[in-house]
Amino acid sequence: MDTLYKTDVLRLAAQATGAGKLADATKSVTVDNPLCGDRVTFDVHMGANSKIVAVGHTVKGCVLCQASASVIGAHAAGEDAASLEAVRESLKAMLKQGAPAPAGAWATLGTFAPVAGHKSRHECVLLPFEAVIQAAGK
Amino acid sequence: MDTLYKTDVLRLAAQATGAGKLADATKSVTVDNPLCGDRVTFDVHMGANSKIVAVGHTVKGCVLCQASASVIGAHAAGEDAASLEAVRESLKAMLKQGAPAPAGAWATLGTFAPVAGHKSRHECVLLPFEAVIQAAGK
Amino acid sequence: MNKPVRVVPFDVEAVRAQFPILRTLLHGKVPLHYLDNAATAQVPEAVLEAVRAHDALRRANVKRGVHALAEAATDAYEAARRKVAQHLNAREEREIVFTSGTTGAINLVANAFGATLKPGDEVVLSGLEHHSNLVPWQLLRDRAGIKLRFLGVTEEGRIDTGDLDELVSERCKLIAVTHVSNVTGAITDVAAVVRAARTVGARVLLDGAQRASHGPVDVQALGVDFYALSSHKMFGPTGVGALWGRAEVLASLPPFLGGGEMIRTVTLEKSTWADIPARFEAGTPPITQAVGLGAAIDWQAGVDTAAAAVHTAHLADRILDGLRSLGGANRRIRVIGPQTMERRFPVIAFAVEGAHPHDICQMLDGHGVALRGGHHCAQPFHDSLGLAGTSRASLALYNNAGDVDAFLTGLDDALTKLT
Amino acid sequence: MNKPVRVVPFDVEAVRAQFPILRTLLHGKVPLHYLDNAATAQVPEAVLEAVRAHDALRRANVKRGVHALAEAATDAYEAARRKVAQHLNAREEREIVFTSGTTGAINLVANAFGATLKPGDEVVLSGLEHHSNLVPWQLLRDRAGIKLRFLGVTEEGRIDTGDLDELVSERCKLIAVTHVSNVTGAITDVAAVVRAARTVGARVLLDGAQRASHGPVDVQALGVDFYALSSHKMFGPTGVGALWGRAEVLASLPPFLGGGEMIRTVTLEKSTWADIPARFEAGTPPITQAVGLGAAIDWQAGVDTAAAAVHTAHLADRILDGLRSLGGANRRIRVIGPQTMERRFPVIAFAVEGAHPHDICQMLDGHGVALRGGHHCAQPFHDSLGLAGTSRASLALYNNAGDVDAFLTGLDDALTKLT
Ligand SMILES: Cc1ncc(COP(=O)(O)O)c(C=O)c1O
Ligand SMILES: Cc1ncc(COP(=O)(O)O)c(C=O)c1O
Repeated sequence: MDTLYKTDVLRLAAQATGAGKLADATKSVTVDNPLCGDRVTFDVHMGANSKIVAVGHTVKGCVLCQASASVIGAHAAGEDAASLEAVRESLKAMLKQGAPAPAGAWATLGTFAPVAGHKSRHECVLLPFEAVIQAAGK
Repeated sequence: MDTLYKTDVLRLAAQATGAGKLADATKSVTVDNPLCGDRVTFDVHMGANSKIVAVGHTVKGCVLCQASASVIGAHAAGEDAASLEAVRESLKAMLKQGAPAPAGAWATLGTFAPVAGHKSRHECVLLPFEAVIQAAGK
Repeated sequence: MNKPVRVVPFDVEAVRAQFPILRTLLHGKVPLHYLDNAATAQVPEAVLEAVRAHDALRRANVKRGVHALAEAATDAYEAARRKVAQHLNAREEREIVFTSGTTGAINLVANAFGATLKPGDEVVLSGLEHHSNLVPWQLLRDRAGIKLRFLGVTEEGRIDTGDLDELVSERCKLIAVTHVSNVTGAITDVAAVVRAARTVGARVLLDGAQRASHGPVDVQALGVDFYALSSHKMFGPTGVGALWGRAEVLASLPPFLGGGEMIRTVTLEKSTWADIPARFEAGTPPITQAVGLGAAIDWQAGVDTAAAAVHTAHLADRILDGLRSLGGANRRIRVIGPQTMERRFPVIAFAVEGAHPHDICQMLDGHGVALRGGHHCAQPFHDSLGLAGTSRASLALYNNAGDVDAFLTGLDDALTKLT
Repeated sequence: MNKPVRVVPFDVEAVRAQFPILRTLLHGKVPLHYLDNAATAQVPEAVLEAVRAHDALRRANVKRGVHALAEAATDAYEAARRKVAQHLNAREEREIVFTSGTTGAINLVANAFGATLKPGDEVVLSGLEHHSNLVPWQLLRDRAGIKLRFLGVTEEGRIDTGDLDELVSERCKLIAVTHVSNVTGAITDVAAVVRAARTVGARVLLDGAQRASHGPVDVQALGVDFYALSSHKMFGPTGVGALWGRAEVLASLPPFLGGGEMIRTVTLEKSTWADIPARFEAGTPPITQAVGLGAAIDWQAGVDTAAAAVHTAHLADRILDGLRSLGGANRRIRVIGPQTMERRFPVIAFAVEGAHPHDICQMLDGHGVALRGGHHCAQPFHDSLGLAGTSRASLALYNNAGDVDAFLTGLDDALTKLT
């Protein structure tokens, strides 16, 4: 439905914050969605205390996947694997149980609220988180 | 339906003409109906010109099968494999295409006309013919 | 099943009213008395309507589509999986694989689990099995060089669990037996089977075809590894059934059928497999039928199955009594299996000396009574009884006293003519 | 399919009126434009009613019962077999085996015919196959040590029969290819395939999933040995399909699945097999669904399928034209497969540079248009095109100009937003 593609989502995807390879990546992880063949790569540069300094992503995927990666590109710096996992869980809760959008820095994820009604697309939003969390992990 | 079991059929089965083993059999053939486990054995004593002199039958089967064997017991003498095959074909035509019952000596087979409406039972009537034809053949 | 103690009035007429076919007049005049429920059960209006509504309103292929109908169809299909999981008390939904029926489910295990067996490994069955839980294992034996061993059957028509100690060796990898016999109605002592299997690390498969129409099953409490059922025997559509498998066991097996939707990636050279349950659901599944099965489970959940069990056990008692009184000095009637309703379901097979099962069934059909005659796909068991076939009356919760009366009256009439 | 020359007015609105789902309002407001027919077709009232009536009036298990319902159900089931035989112009009814669908049918051949192959034997497929006609052969290869060889795909998206001479050797025992591609709609040059197979004595299997909804098929004229189809793609129920096999070939094969009704005799030690088709129909078959498939064939026989083909070809032409005009300088649209409606069916897959198929499909869903996006279970073919997926519009005879307009308008809107 068109409500999935509100201007916000399209803009996030178009902005593509953090898109591109990271020259000084400490780790890079590629994740596939077997259902649609989408593929997301996250390069991360990890700093002290296992916190992210910078990310770069390459997305072969749909607008939802691109927009999700773009949100991560904008807000990942300063997070670690555990805090990103917490963000992903609240995003999941929003999609699967209709929980409110995450608060604070990650409030932009509320843009994806209409995806809740489309189970077949949940994975599109979650895939980039999978990639960045794996990249930020040990 | 009860019409299958008109008194005639029950009487034919009870008469069991030709039932029993034939002491001087020239050939004996046993045929199974895999669908219901029924089994018919025909012993035949063949005479000159490959004509039947006498038959004996052992039937482990339903009333229809017994009655059919009984009819054969009463009329097989003097027939050969080919003439019995012709009788079987006209019996089949009666059952499957609603053709009239065989004429002449075999007219008793008309008793089975109501079986036509019950495909699952056609084989019960035909099985004894299968056995006697095989026994009368080379 | 033990007769529950509580006495709830079971409104059988209210149940009957929900089954359009029970209003049929056979041969244009005789009311239908359907006592062939072990072969297939009838379908209530709620299921007929769910099937129609799905195809008329939500029809689409499932799993990959993003359009509204595809999402609705996928939701309905997965909701049906949830209902089967609940009916069986499965731990997880992904433990439910939709199949074409019990036969499809057992063949799946015989092939996927079978592929993990080595020559000389043993599978233990029983002499009471339906061909569907025998022939797939014979085919596996011939393919893979495994050995089959058979538990005996007691005088009472139960699987003889006394044979377990002797037959279940370290080579045994699986015990596959029926939960409830389709000939004797006897309930297998599953606890004994599971105990024996656990001592040697073998898996247990239960053929639940005859059990799943009699209320919920608890696969976790049973402690087994696989459970197979057919929708058409539990008031649902034909064309669908289910295999329940313990998640870790299912997940360890290779696929059986190949096709769409069971893959992760495909190249011309090599494919990799989807997670369970998709790995075992190649191709377009029986979508509408699964939805219908879900509706049948919902329908069954709305019935007091404990009260229904009391009701059908009473009817079955009357049948057993009636057979005893019809079987007099010159009419020898032999009831196969347990002679009372203790630990059994209302499936009653009997043999009458001198009367062929097909004649009995055909004559009863004239009275509107639908019975089944033959070996009921349990030829080895019938052979062991020295019988080619039996006549079988099997009850469902919509049967009533009128059905039993028609059966007994009809049988009396038939035997008068036949013996 | 070549466009037939005669110009018959095809009353599409009269056809549409028979499909309740086409009156659906999606999201409570948008009319449905169903262009996902290659995934599954919709069901006319006549089929919905046949399915309901069977379960409400004639429901029983088939084959062995002698009571009136069992006879009626068996008659209905066998009548359905006759209808499938007629639809395919099979020589004999016993050449039709009911299966769970195309996937079930191909797996049957891969196992039963597969069991007759020896290590080193070859099966020739193509790079255009649906996973259902690829993965079963990969599984057979891994099991039996046979070799798979692949016909290429032409620029136009057709199976390259020019490869036949090189690929079909004396070791080839079977060529298994699609009759009509579910991605490009292209019709395979079956005559060339059969010719090549005959020179080496190989069998030919056609995957007819996409063909059987477009009017009768003549397997005798095609000269093949096996033909597989799915009911749900030809306006019938899910959960059933059919395998046609030349009688002498089918009769020479061992069984695949084991269970009830496929046997002649069973002992604990050994079983013997029933004649065809029963040998391949283990367990309770999809009875009601087969009856529904029969009703769908009857329904299709009542439609002027030649006129329908002209009608859908015109609509498809408009789609092809529309895609060409929507694809301008900065919107690169690539139609996969033949660029005209010559020798193809109305299945049109396309890729838009910079727009993901799922976004396109989802946006079109907002316009009520049901498309499908992804690799359509033909991942190797998509890989060969360098695409992860395409969007696919596929037509059935009930589609009309309004559907095409909604599709083109919606696509224009989607591409404006997405590219
Ligand atoms: C060409 C082709 N082959 C095989 C199949 C598999 O059919 P089913 O999923 O009905 O078994 C399909 C449909 O998905 C198809 O389009
Ligand atoms: C005990 C038992 N097992 C297996 C089956 C096979 O079930 P289906 O024919 O539905 O596959 C049946 C029913 O016929 C049965 O009664």
